Amino acid sequence: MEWARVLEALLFAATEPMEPSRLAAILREGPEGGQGWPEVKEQEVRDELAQLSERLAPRGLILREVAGGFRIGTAPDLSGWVAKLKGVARPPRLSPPALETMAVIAYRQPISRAEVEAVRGVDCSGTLDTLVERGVIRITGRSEAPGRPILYGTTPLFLEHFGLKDLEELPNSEELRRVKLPAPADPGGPKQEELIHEASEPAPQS
Amino acid sequence: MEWARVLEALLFAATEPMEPSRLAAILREGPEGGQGWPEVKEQEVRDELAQLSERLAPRGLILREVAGGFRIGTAPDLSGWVAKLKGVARPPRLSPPALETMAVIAYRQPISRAEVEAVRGVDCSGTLDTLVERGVIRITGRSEAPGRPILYGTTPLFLEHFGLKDLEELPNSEELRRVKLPAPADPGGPKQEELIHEASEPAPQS
Amino acid sequence: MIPMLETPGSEALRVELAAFTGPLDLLLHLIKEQEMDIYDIRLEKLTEQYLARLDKMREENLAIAGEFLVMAATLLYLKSRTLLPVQDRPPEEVEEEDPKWELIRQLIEYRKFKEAAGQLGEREALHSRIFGRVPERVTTSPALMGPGQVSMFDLVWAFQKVLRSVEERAKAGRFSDEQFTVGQKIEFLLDRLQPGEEILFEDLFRSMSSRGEVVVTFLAMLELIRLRQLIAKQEGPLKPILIQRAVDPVLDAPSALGEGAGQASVDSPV
Repeated sequence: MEWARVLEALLFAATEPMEPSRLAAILREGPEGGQGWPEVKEQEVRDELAQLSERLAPRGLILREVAGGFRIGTAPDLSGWVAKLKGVARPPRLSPPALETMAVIAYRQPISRAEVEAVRGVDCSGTLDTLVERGVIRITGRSEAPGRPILYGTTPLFLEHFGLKDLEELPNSEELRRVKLPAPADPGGPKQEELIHEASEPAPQS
Repeated sequence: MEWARVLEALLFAATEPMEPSRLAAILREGPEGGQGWPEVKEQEVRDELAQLSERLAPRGLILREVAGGFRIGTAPDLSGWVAKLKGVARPPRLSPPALETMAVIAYRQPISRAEVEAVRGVDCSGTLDTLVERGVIRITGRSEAPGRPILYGTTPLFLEHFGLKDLEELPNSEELRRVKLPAPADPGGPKQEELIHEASEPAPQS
Repeated sequence: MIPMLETPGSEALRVELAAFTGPLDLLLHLIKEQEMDIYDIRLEKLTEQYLARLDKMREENLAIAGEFLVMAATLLYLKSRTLLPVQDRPPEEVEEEDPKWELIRQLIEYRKFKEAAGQLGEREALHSRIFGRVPERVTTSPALMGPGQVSMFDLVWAFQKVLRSVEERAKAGRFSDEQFTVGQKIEFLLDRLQPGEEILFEDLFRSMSSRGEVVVTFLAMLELIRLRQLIAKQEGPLKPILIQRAVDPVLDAPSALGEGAGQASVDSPV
């Protein structure tokens, strides 16, 4: 493809994952003040990306499909080398409690704090704050439930951080999305009542 | 070279131009918690970089030698494409006064504010602040002149932005460095002679 | 990340307690440790083990999260209930299913998400080893933006403009006029302006007859500015420039130049 080198330059310079449809659109439109290839199709871009992926492999680079787009990165086996570069830092990993909260939100979004707490059995305000701060979850709205609690969902950065193409790629997603969750509003045991009380107050926004 | 893919990954992820000597040092040291190639020599790295440069050419990428190091970038003829990407917006241009001040500093560094002002005939404190903030000039020391004024010089970012290997690569540098400029305090003092002396090497014209 | 505990020695216990993400996590661990079937938990044994762990926590002076105590209460309630003969149970509960099923359901659901969290953690571990290219904009501090879209042509042009204006000024009048010296004009300026006083830049030159005198006076002014005796001020672009005599002139005033001044003279220009 005569536009293959444009494709690689675009992927190299992009600061976020690039969707094939957007890459095709840019190739069709052409550069600033120049001519493009008006006939480029998304499927051709996908084919070229597959070839690029193979060409990158022996070169210490990989093409990842994350968060709905494609992004060039360094090969995982070279991480020990790359980490030695100045100014290159691995994003810190999430703690086990934060990962649990993350998992509940990822599978059950949009979800309120009280609902997450009903699953985990512990106060989650701290881990929710951490996750919002890290940019992997965000407030997506308010529930219609009493007290109109704030609802959380995942962000595109969540997909990128965990190397996921989309939410469908979450392991066992079908099953975990179906599981009946302990409802925080169900007046069952003593613990549940505590949560109801909490959930009836407007949730603090971090 | 078995370490060629490490080299490309390092150049890809680096946040600044990489000197061949540093690349060789990293290759010898090895990755975090791993083994390197203790016998790698700087010249071998340079040879490999030359080969990498050739391999990159048909791919829309180039290996640039800037600010004393090497850096992968997109090919100049593709800048119109890259400019269409979100997030690669350039900072606003420098104002003409700031540009003048930068030019004087580039050719006549190290230079004090009073000396720049004597040349430009206007107060330069504002433009100097702007340039320091933009990271293209920095304080490099103090003059021995009365009052020990602070001296300014260009930064590696200056070289990088203009794609210069070093200051010798500035156009007409020999001629422009030799031109006699008005000195602020003592016209015809030792400063002029120093400047002429500095420009003793021929400079390539771009 | 969750250590599997073989012997509940105090050292190991300390590690373990920090590692449990909540009471459900601790319960799952105990069920596994006691090799119980989650669908057939022995409440008496489980409660005993659970309370023993809490006691250990207290001995170790570890802060016990409230949720652990709430769970202890729940377990005690469920255990006490199993000890009651069916006819002694509150009538509304006789018809209902055993409330321990609620706990079991919660444990089973929690376990699913805990496993999912583990898988996410593995993905995270893998993908944290892949580095993207860090955009230059982010790596240099936000203030360090470079000169913007300025070309080498702009730079050379700017310098030539400076040289032209120098030539013009040189043509208009000689740079050093025999009649005036910079030293004389320094005295003139210090005489003209008292500490704290200010004057319009143009007004300083109003009385001067020759271009040479203007240039020498200007150089004197620059020298005094350099020595921090005078301050040039401008409120904005195109606003008039004011020259002010410093109130308390400090001859060597690095602090006025900001924090960068302190580390000067180490780096030589490239």
